[in-house]
Amino acid sequence: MDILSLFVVVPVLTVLVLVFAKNLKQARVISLIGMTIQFAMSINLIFAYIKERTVNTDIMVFTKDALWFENFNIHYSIGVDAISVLMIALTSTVILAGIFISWKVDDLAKEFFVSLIILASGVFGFFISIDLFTLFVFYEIAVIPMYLLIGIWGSGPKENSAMKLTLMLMGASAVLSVGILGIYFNSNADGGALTFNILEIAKVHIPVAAQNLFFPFVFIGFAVIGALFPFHTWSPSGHASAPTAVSMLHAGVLMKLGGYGIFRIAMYLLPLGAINWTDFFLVLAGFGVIYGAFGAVMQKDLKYVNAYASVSHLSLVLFALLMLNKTAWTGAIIQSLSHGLLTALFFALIGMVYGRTHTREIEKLGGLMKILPFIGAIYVITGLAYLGLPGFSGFVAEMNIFVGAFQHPDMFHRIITIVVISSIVVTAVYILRMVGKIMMGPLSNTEYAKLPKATWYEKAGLILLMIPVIIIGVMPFGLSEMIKASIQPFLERLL
Amino acid sequence: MNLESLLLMRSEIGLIIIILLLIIFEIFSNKKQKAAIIPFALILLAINTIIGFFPLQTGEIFGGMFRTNTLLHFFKTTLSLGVLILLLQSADWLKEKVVAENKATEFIILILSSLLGANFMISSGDFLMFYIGLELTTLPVAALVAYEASKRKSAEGAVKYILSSALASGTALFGISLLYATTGTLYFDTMATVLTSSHLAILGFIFFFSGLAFKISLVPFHFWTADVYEGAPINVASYLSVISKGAAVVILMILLFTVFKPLMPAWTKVIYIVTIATMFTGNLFALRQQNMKRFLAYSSIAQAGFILLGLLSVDQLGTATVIYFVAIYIFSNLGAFGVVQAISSATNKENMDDYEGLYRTNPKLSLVMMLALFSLAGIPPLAGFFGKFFLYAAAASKGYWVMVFIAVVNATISLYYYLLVIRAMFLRKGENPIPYFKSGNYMRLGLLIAVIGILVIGLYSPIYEYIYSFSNVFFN
Amino acid sequence: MDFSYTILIPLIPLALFVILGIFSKKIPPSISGWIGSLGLGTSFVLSWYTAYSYFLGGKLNGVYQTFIYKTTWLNFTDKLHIDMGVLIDPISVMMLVVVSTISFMVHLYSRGYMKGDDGYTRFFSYLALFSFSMFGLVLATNLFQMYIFWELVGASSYLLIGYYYTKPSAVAAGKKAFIVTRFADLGFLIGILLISYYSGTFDFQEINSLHGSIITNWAATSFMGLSVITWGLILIYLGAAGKSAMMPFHIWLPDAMEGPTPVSALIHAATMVVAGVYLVARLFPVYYFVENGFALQIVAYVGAISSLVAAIIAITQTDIKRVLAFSTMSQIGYMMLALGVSKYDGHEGLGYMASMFHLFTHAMFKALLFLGAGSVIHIVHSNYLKDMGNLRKHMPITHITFLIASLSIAGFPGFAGFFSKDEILAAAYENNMLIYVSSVLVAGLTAFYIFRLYFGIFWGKDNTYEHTPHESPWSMTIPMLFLAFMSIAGGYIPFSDYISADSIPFKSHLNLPLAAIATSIGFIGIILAYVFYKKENNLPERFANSFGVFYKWTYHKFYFDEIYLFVTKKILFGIVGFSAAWFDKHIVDGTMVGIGNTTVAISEKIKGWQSGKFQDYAMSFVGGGVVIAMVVFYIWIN
Amino acid sequence: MEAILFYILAALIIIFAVASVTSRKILRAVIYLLFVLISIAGLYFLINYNLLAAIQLTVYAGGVIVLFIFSVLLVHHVELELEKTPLKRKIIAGILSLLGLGITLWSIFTYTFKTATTTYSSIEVRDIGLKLLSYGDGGYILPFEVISVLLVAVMIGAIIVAKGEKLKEN
Amino acid sequence: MIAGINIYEILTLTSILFFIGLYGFFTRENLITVLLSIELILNASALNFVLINTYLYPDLLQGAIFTIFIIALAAAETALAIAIIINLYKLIYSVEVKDTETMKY
Repeated sequence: MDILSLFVVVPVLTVLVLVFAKNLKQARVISLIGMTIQFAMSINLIFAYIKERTVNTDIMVFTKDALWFENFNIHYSIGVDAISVLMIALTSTVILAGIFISWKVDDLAKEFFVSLIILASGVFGFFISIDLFTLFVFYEIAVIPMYLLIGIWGSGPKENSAMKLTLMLMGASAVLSVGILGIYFNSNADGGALTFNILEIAKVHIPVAAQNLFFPFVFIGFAVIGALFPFHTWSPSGHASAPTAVSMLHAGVLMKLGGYGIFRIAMYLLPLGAINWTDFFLVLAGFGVIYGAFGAVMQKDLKYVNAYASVSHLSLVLFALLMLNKTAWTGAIIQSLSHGLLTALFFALIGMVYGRTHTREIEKLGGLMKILPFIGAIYVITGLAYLGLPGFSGFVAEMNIFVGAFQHPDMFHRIITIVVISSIVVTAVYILRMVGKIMMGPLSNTEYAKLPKATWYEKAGLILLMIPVIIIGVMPFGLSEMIKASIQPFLERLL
Repeated sequence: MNLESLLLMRSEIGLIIIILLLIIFEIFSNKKQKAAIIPFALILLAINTIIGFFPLQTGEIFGGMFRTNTLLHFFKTTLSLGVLILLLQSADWLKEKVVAENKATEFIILILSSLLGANFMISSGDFLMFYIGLELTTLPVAALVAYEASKRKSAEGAVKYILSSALASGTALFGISLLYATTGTLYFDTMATVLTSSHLAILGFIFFFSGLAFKISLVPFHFWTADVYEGAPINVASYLSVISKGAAVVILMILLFTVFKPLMPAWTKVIYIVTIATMFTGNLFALRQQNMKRFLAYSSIAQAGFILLGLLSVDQLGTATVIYFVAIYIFSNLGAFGVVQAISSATNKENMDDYEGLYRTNPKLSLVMMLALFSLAGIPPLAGFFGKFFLYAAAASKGYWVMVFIAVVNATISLYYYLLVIRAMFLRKGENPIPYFKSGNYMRLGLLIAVIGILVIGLYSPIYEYIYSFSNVFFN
Repeated sequence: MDFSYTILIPLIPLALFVILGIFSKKIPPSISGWIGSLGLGTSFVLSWYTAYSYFLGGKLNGVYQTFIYKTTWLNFTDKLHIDMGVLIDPISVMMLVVVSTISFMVHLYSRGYMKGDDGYTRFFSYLALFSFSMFGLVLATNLFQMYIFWELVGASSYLLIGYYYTKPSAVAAGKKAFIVTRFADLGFLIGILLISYYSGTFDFQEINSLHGSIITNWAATSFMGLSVITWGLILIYLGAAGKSAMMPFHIWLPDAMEGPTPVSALIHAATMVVAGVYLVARLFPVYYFVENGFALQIVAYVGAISSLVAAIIAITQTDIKRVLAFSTMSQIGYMMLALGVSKYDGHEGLGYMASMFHLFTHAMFKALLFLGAGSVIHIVHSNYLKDMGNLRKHMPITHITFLIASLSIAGFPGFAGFFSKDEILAAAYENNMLIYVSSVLVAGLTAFYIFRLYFGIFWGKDNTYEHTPHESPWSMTIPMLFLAFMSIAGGYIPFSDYISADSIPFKSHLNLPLAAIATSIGFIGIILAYVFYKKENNLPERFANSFGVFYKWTYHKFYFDEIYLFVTKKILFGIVGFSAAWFDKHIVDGTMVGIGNTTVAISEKIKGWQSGKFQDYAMSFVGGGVVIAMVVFYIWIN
Repeated sequence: MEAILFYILAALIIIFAVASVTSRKILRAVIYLLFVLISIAGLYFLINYNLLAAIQLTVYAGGVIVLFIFSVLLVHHVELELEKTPLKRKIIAGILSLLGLGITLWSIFTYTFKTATTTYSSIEVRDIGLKLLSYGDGGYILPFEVISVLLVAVMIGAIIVAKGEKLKEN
Repeated sequence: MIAGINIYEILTLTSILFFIGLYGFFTRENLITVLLSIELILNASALNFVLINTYLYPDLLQGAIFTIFIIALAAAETALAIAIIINLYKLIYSVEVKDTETMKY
């Protein structure tokens, strides 16, 4: 078994073992073991990748290829570059933290973990695929368990949220499938066979008309999950209704699929389409950044705040991707990682607060720092990291994006960049408002004085997520060089 | 023509033998022995199905009235397997309800006759055989729809079915006569060579097409579907939606690709219009349904719309994809109907509301239902996904992008109502959920085969490759 | 010479922060205070040593050399990258001394002041964080490094202001400080982007050496009548103004006094708030050479106006820390205007030198004022002047040191403030009469309000106190004594020997006529204060009434807060935010939900098609066929 | 002569057909249908296809119509008039039928038929019989066999349906 | 061949018959009368086959023989339909179309 396929196999095996779990405890332990292995593998993968990179200069390394559907030339092709490796590491981190955070799920716990891990297997598969078809398959596998996860274990208007989320995402993926077919049927433009293989298609000169036609399909297909305005509305209600671990995984990982897909497919395979369409989508993405930030300011529910914040931050990823230059793209990828970790942290924290106080309304909470010092401290740190304080991953990401975007020779791009940058102030406003209201100030409810402190598994989850945030923030050099090296071939397509 | 060449009709002859054996059994058995009819019939059919999996050469007999090839044979075997699953799923119902009324053997005979008709229909080499096959497929089912003689809905459904289908076959017949007028032949092969595009031919085609479209439940020829499904016993509805429709789709495809190839510019437009209407109407009506049978009826209408996408690409790819999708559709729909059947025969409940909280009491049934519905909705890694994606690909390969786009929009709408069922079963707890019950072994086996089909047909690519390998039969 | 060891100066506090932060619950307060002070003590010694060795041996051919030690931290593009490192030149060394001195004193002082507080260790870890960030800012080799530490000082300031986090006002103040400065930093960031876009570098040395042809090139690309680079500088100045509480970003500073008093002394008087001045000084050549120093003029005027307004407001405030806060603002305005009126070469760069000089002396006496005020507050448990009075006997050391500091800030001859202020006035006099006049006026006002404070606290009415007031412990008074010493001795340092705009030492001397004017104005202020506040009387009230509306406006700080509140709360978040939220919920989400609902509604609407009558079905059957036939024929015919 | 006969038969067919679908007396409708069927048999005679005419008369007139009459008598009182169809429905149905007829006739008349040059005088029963039992080209044994299966199946079906019990719920 | 009558007249007659059948199907309010209309439709087709065979393609008897099968099938269909209608009658004592509208929407 090769090093990459294991990332799909291990979750699947975990699920199979889970099916035979007899009780809650076994289910937890099995999931934990499975995902710990996954985590260890992903750390190993990073080092293996760095080692491999020194001898291998292909775009993708660790590639494996097996024919699947011969007539459509569909292969099970896998391979990774730095970006996928990092995304895999992010995913395994978040899912492991998610397992920790979900320790207390007791209603249909087995099913919960099964769904969660199926979702994860989809995400892992997505990141290792270099075949459009398998990639799409994994993408849908990753999306659909959300319905059950939100619908069964969620809170609030969970049924509607789950429905809205699933329909919008699956609708988008339906649009995406048109785009993928469009690419596929133009992949023989230079002669040769039709293919789904990304690397193969990248060598082909797809006609400009086809690129212009299918770029929006692919872009919108992915951008919906990346919370592009105005298709972001599934996100706030979906996140608000989802159980903690699901919000973490969804905002932390699943939404990254959008940016990743745009980068990997829309930009790479349809470069001319990308160039022709950027202005239009840039306005949407840029607007989304500001709009999401203002949306977050006005929310009363903690999860909604974070959901809108995610809209804002992920629009920033899209915005950066549309800038079509190396620095901005590096920023987009670091932002994906950073936002993944931070938003997972936030959702975990919100979940912990909610689990104790049974409310997420900002107005009803207050002064929890005194009662829950660990959670409070992490909350403040996360908040500061989220608003882009240096020393944390968010800063590195945002600065890459801003500097990169500002290097664009076109005046319009620079002006829109300036507008987008101003979102950092609004971000500060809602983050500080949230932190200030719920953690600081006097205790809002005397009953809260008896709230239990953070448990070992909660601490484990939080620390697990916090460590990479700081590592990226303090030592970004190696990371960004690694990413840049992988971006290079993608960038060359645009020149 | 020698006797050996009769072996080309292997599956049909097998069916006739089974029917005869059953009639003999029915005549010479006493009341006690009657219960043995079910395993007896199942074993016979299973043997016939298994034999069917052995390959068969291509050929024509009876002066070209009957013809067969690998593709047809494969499809007939699939239909046979479908009927086997269907009978497995019906076994409990038969034992509890029908054997008591002393109508079990007849039930099986009628189903098998209809299957025989379907086989003849798709193997037919001229319009006469086609027409007789069509009638043989239809008429026994009409009797079956009325099978629950004590239920008004059943009788009402039967009336609607027989009258509507008589109209449809009459219209088709009129269409055939017009085609006959323009070409002077009823043989497919000959007609394909002499048919030329003219208003009369096109009108004849449209009349003829509407008769087949009736069987496939294409909009606007579909209205009987929901009412009949609702009235009919569940397994009969299942039969209608799976076997009868599947056979009709395949013969339609064959005719379009061979006989009506000269009319292609016209019939692609017809298909285009009908596809759009079918997908939208099926989906829009399915949204509101509470009765599971009606629900599945509309769902199967919408599915039929997707199948038509494959017809737009008149080539090997399209053929293979349509056959593939129909096979997947058979398994998925049988899974869904099987669960409805199981619940209905255990509790007499058929409404979506009744399914609330089903997962907590009957997890396995719910899972089967979920897999079946997700397969219908086209969610990977279930077979339906592959089927649908390849259908899109087939349409896209000929540049029908608008069509593909409409199809994906509809796929999303359809996901909505499939999720409604999932919602009832999984998300809701229900005030008085259906209590746990144990289905019979036949039912379990039937569902198991369906689930295996749903899981394997998609992921295991050699199946598609296999179908593809013989899908060029119409294009040499 | 090798100054690479200076990297230790920020790293020691960083280590302290990490240790104290992570183990804040484990380390007992008695130890953590010592650890903190010891660590900062090391930095303090290192800084003074650096200053000593640099100013004695850092010259080459009479020019102070710049020493840079750096490593790449993050690559943006081929040209643009963030370096981390230290830059040793006269002003950074001077700042090192200021920061380490004040920080060390505040650490020592806090050991006494914070005794018994819950978060004692946490407090010291925050202080360490702040010191680290401030050192990093001071030593920054490039714009982006400075921006990074700029943000970090902002964050540590936020944490320290909100140190008493159960107090809503403290939380609000922290938030306000952070957001206002962040808004200003937005300008800084965009400025950096603009400048780096045109110059292709973040590096201070490169940017500053770019005068001449390249600057002219920049100047060519204009935007709204000004060259892009001027815009960049103005934007950067926005950041500086935010941190240094210049108009109109000053509103956070008074509120920041919610933090513990040592914090106010450290951050909001001596170090962080002068970062803006330091930033402008850092980029001084660019400011000066681009478009004839247009941006620099803005610096000057903003400084002058801020200085005047703050001084006026300071007169009416009753919270002693707020008075000091406005005083800080006013003094920083001084520094800014000094920079603004400065020129580049030799003696013409007097303003530059004066600004730095004043920065240095001001740090000492203002920190001392705050520590004194802290000492008083510590005893009185109130910030308000009305709760104080006649404390001189109870707290002799505090009294004396406070008096020294007051004299220094009032520009009393012989004290440190006298010398530095004189240089500023001289520089202003030479370049801009208007600014000079306002500066002189400010000098008088300064003397008045500071002595109002002094008399109000230590003389005046005899309040009854809950506890008998007593002198603060040695841990607090020793730093005060040291700073008092510096508040006098600082003035005798020959600053122009060390610091100048072009790094070439020059000789400066007291401008006696100007000094005389300023001193006499200062005397008038002191005497007025004496008359008003030495004994309790109703003069101030009558005086205030005679000013009427103007007094009210001043008392309410010219309603700046209210205007801001209106703009942000009402307009930005009320109107924009609310409508965005409404738009999102009703229009965007409404559309998406609407699509779903429409589909369901259509479904409901057309259900009648399925009428249940099979003849209707038949009609649709035949009708469908006919329609299809007609459509196909129609298409065919056309 | 033949033409006149044809016109008469055609007129009869159409008139009785219309009468059959409009008559409000159900038994009369059946009888009108019988006339239609007989007239059609007449047409078969006219082209010398006597066998078919005979089948038409025996199967239809003899079998189906009798079946109809029995069933009518079983379910209906003879004198009872049928319910009136709403006018709206009639109009819509009429328009639809006319439209369909129009388009059909239009298609027919725009098509040029190549009328056969050869002709046969009569269709022998023997020819038909041979064809029906032949399994070679142009033989009809297969449909003949299949239709027998069909008849068996339909018979079984009809019996099963007819032997159903009475409605329990009512 | 009928002397003096051309194929168009024939086809006109059968088409009219066919659509009269359809009209009847649409409008009759009684199930049995609906069934009568179906007989008209089937007969129209049967006539078509025979006459087209006679007029246009007399060398092969395809249409003529087809008609025999049509008549057989029509009889079978009618029988089954009547059985089903009678079954309905046994349940609800009505053969009116309007009584077969319980299942809808």
